[in-house]
Amino acid sequence: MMRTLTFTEALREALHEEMDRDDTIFVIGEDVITHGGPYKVTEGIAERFPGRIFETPIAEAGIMGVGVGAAMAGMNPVVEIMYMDFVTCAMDEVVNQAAKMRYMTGGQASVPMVIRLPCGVGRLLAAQHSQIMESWFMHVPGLQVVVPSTPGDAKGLLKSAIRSPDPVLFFEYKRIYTSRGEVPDGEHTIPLGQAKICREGEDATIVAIGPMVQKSLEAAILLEDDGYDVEVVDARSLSPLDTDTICESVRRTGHAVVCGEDSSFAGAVSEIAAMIGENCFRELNGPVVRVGSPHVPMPFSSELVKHVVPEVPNITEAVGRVMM
Amino acid sequence: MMRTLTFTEALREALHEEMDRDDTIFVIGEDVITHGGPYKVTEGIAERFPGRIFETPIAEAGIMGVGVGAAMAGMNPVVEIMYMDFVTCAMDEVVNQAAKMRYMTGGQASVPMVIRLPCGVGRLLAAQHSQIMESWFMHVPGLQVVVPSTPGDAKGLLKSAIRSPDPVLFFEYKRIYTSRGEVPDGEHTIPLGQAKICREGEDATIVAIGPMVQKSLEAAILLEDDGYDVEVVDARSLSPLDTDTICESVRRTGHAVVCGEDSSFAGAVSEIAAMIGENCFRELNGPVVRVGSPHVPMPFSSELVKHVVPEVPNITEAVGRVMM
Amino acid sequence: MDLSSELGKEMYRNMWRIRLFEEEANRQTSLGSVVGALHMYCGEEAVAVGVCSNLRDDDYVLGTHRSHGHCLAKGAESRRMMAELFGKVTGTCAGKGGSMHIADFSLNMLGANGIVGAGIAPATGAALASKLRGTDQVSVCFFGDGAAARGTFHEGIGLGALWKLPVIYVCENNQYQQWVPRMNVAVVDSVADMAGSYAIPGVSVDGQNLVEVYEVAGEAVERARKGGGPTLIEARTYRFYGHSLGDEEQYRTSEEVEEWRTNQDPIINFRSTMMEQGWLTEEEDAQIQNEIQDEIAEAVRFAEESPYPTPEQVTTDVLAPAQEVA
Amino acid sequence: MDLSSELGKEMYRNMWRIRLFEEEANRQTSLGSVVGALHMYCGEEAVAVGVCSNLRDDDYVLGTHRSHGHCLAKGAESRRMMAELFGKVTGTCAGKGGSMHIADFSLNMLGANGIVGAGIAPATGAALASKLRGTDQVSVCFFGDGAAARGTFHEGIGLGALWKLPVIYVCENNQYQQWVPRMNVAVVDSVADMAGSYAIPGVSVDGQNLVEVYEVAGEAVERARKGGGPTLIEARTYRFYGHSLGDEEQYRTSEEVEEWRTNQDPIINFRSTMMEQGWLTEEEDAQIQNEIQDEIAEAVRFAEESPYPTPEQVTTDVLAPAQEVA
Ligand SMILES: Cc1ncc(C[n+]2csc(CCOP(=O)(O)OP(=O)(O)O)c2C)c(N)n1
Ligand SMILES: Cc1ncc(C[n+]2csc(CCOP(=O)(O)OP(=O)(O)O)c2C)c(N)n1
Ligand SMILES: [Mg+2]
Ligand SMILES: [Mg+2]
Repeated sequence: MMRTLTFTEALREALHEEMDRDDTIFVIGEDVITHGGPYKVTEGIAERFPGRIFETPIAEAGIMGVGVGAAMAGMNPVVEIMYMDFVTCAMDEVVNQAAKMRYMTGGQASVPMVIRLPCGVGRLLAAQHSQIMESWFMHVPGLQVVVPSTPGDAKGLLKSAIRSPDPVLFFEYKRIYTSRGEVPDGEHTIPLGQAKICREGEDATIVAIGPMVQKSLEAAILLEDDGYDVEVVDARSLSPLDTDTICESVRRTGHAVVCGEDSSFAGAVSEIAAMIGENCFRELNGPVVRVGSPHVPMPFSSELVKHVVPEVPNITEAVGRVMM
Repeated sequence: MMRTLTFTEALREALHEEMDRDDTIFVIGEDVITHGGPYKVTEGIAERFPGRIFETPIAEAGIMGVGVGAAMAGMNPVVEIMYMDFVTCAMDEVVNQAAKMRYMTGGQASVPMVIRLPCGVGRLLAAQHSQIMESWFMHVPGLQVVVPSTPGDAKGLLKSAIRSPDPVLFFEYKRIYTSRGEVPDGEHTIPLGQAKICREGEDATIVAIGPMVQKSLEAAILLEDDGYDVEVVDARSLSPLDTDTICESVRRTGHAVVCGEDSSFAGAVSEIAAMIGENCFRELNGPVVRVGSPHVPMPFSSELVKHVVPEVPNITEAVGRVMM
Repeated sequence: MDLSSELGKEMYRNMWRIRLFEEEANRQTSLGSVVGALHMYCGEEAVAVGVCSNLRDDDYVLGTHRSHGHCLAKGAESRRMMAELFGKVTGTCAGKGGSMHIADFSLNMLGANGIVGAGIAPATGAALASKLRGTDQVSVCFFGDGAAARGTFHEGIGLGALWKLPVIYVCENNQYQQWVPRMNVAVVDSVADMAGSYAIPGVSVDGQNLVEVYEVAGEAVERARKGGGPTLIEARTYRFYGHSLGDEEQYRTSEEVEEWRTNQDPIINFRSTMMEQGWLTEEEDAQIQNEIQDEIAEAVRFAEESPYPTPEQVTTDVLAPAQEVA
Repeated sequence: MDLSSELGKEMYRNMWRIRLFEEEANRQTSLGSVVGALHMYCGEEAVAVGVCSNLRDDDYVLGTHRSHGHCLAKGAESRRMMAELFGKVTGTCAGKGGSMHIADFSLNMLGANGIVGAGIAPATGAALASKLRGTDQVSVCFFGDGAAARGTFHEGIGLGALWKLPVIYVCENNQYQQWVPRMNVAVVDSVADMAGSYAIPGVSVDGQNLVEVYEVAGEAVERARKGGGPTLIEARTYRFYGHSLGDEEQYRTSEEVEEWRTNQDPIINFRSTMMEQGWLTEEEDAQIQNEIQDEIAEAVRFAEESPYPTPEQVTTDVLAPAQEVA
């Protein structure tokens, strides 16, 4: 059997291997040296790659702008935003600069930058420390959006993201940093833009994002009891979106549920659902149903949070609904 | 016949009438005094309401933050962001502060702020001066998103937006500032959250946003020749979205096309299309098709721009497709 | 010193309230009753109390992620704050905010804030509101030394200075920014020195000395109230605990912490002053501490006995109830 | 003056190139060949030329919305720039960028920018790149006085100062921010005075005096190249035209403009200096102006005769072609 690592360890390994391979790669962010960042992903880099990791003051716009400039000047920055919520302090840099430089310069500029975004609920930190917002960046041409759901994918996708000549928003769900899974040793890359069929099935397709993949797999097992053989597709790459794999699956099963942890309204699941509806209408035998959070900020109280974050029963219920 | 005004004049009238009515309202933004803003919407306010209009240095985050604080302290700021693209410099203030304050404080805070956002293509100003991004703000709980398409709606919606106790992102498509239309004199408000059926029809529903409403009406006339009787719904308010009016129409016609000027991928049209697909599946006789820009930054050259912004033929083509 | 015995006792009591509230909250965290992050203010009490003791009820205060002290010093009830930390519906924010978002709008405490530097421009906006209404309310914004690097510091203070607004920018320079020593990531030692860029007064004070903070803040508040515009105050201080709970504090020595705790405790410092002035007896001191202890014990009881919010409350307070909308 | 006749002529020629390029672009706008915004640099030529004449080909430059001068001074071809303004495929950015986004990466001119203040942190990043690679390239960022109010000024310069990077921040203080006089919205007159907040040298120079700009920038570039860290240079200057075309300029008097045009024209100023030094004869002067005139006429011809981009090009350059992706 393959060795297992935590999600965090897998990311760390990817960073180390890539920094070893290519000395244009450097890391920049808050507390990335002293503490390895809040989730310790960058731990050990200062020792192994001295001078290639920059711990900054609290200045997200500055950090991101430095990343853009260094990237345009030939380097490969990996920017850590401590919590994705703080990327709101650097949106011009991401959206008007990083994303548009190649286009505005007629192809001259390349901005090979990875922006790591710890996201979603973790400890109870309420509305300003729990956001996800994948759909914001999907909506921006020139950005790539990647969401690994397993340690193996975390490693393979981060390596590909680092090698990409264009900016990548790399979403790391805080809740799964400590999850374990198989991770290949050494060179292991997963092309951006490819979804993965995690479980084959004939009756319905669940397209899932991030931690909802694992929950969908759990739901699929429960649904067996109801006699439903469900296919689970990990979207993995939200932009570019692998419409081929998703549509091929839905055409086969005739039913689709799209699950994400973020709020559904104008969320990533809406794009996927709209796309399926547009492309697979003739083959669909039921509506495309979305599963996600309600349209509310993340509350603090644990008693409220548990009614916000979607769980397995929300998925089984949705599948039941589309099969009716 | 009712008098006509331009879109700009209608906005200006709404501002004057509201400032007259309620002295907690003030205006803040760049060049709003010296020039009345780039589109002269705030022209005349400095003379008529001295001391209630603030011309600022170039500091969008500061301006927006000042708006949030003044609103929490009981005032009603109308913030002008010169081009919507620059709201990227103030996203924390909009998303983490204005939007979430009521919720985070358990209902204590009220942030009655209007954020005016001139958007879309106007003169050829390329990628950093032509964005729309309605879907970003739709996706944020606690924000309201309003998009008038006529001078009459511009007046009525701006007045309601100013009276709303919660933040409103008010999108003004630059291309239609000079368009003319009927505008009621004096008190005229349009509730937020209500779509409008602009043309009744039986064969298909076009749900349109902003300038696409007018184009949809033009398309509807052309489609008559093909024997299609098309209903046109102006979404007007994107959040809260009037799902009732939209679904009622689609259930009646059995076909839907959703049109926006922004790029479709993860755009406002995706939410509307996904929502229709989820709620009206049994009544739909064809796929819900989206019309919007391709997933590219806005280019500069007029020869490129004309292939980006969706026009009437894109709509007629889409309606043809859903009717097949 | 233009302090009275009465005011001194009040301030002394307030510092103890902050200290004991937090130590109890800390204990409740280890018991699992309080969850989420808890950024301890202990060690910095003289700043919040020294500044807020100059304020009227209708003056505005905006805080940070480390704001228990600011809220209590502005007059918030310890039991409702404790209930908030417990995630209970009786909390200041009905359990929806938690430690980083405690607010009490009835006291014009416009909220702690989870985003570093995010209160500076809003405090400027609250000051603009008073100016527009023609009241003489002032606004105070607390923020850390880390926040001074953020663009919002520059933009927010810039606007306050431009319009000569009644706002006091109080930087609590505790020499650390999360896990990083300030001077690892800053080029100027004193945040007060940055006031020059905004042509406003910048003053650095010993944040462990309540009297000094009280007096410097008093001048600033008076100037602001009289239309003299903003002041940037830097209070040099120290946090006795880690950045938040669970911090291993490998970035500083335990000797350093001990030194501050032993010789620079603002409460102990001020107790000596009070005693020297003859404003506090040993008995009074014991009584004050006992009263606060009881208050905090009662706060915990209140929090424990309070109900959680109901599932329906997940979707309220996103927007105002429909009837309020025009 | 450590200038030579040769370098003097080169700089003189470059200023004329900017002046005549823009006046022609302006004319083409009124003819309808050039569309979109055109932010005229005329009047400020000595800043771009004085600074860039100190740079090597491999040094980095980042600009603003008003960057024709910065691009030309760094060596960009006038004909490709003109083609860009015409929206033609032969333009520096294949017609995709236009006036506000002209860039020439072959010259390390990393782009004009439509967002005020957006180049400051990226210039810092380019400087970090040279430091990481161990080259001695320097970066220069131009920006207006308006940009000094933005948070990116504070954050971007703060990081450059912290890491002592080889970057020169050049503020072109032309005393207006779009349609607003600077002192209506600013509290400190001299942007150079803000350097104190970052513990770096801040120098104010007469931006209409090419020699002064050249020398002050020369010192800053040398310091940066030798590892001495950043400098903030404020060049006091003036734009002879409105903010962009169509500006009615009601915010300033025509006398003020006339005064600057007559007595503070950087090209005329420098021509006198050159003549005084005996470095330029009337004949040489006429020849230079003629050559540039021909160059610009040729640029227009090139732009006119060039094709537009094809519809297929709408969707290219969003991401790198697939084969380049790992
Ligand atoms: C914009 C932003 N960036 C980063 C953080 C994460 N963070 C929370 S507190 C903190 C350190 C703040 O330091 P300082 O301002 O000195 O306040 P202190 O904690 O020392 O009181 C950081 C980096 C944040 N909350 N907001
Ligand atoms: C972030 C941002 N806010 C506003 C604008 C609109 N705008 C374009 S140029 C300009 C004035 C810039 O003034 P300054 O920095 O002094 O440069 P100048 O035009 O005088 O050269 C403004 C407000 C913008 N492009 N970007
Ligand atoms: Mg600190
Ligand atoms: Mg200027």
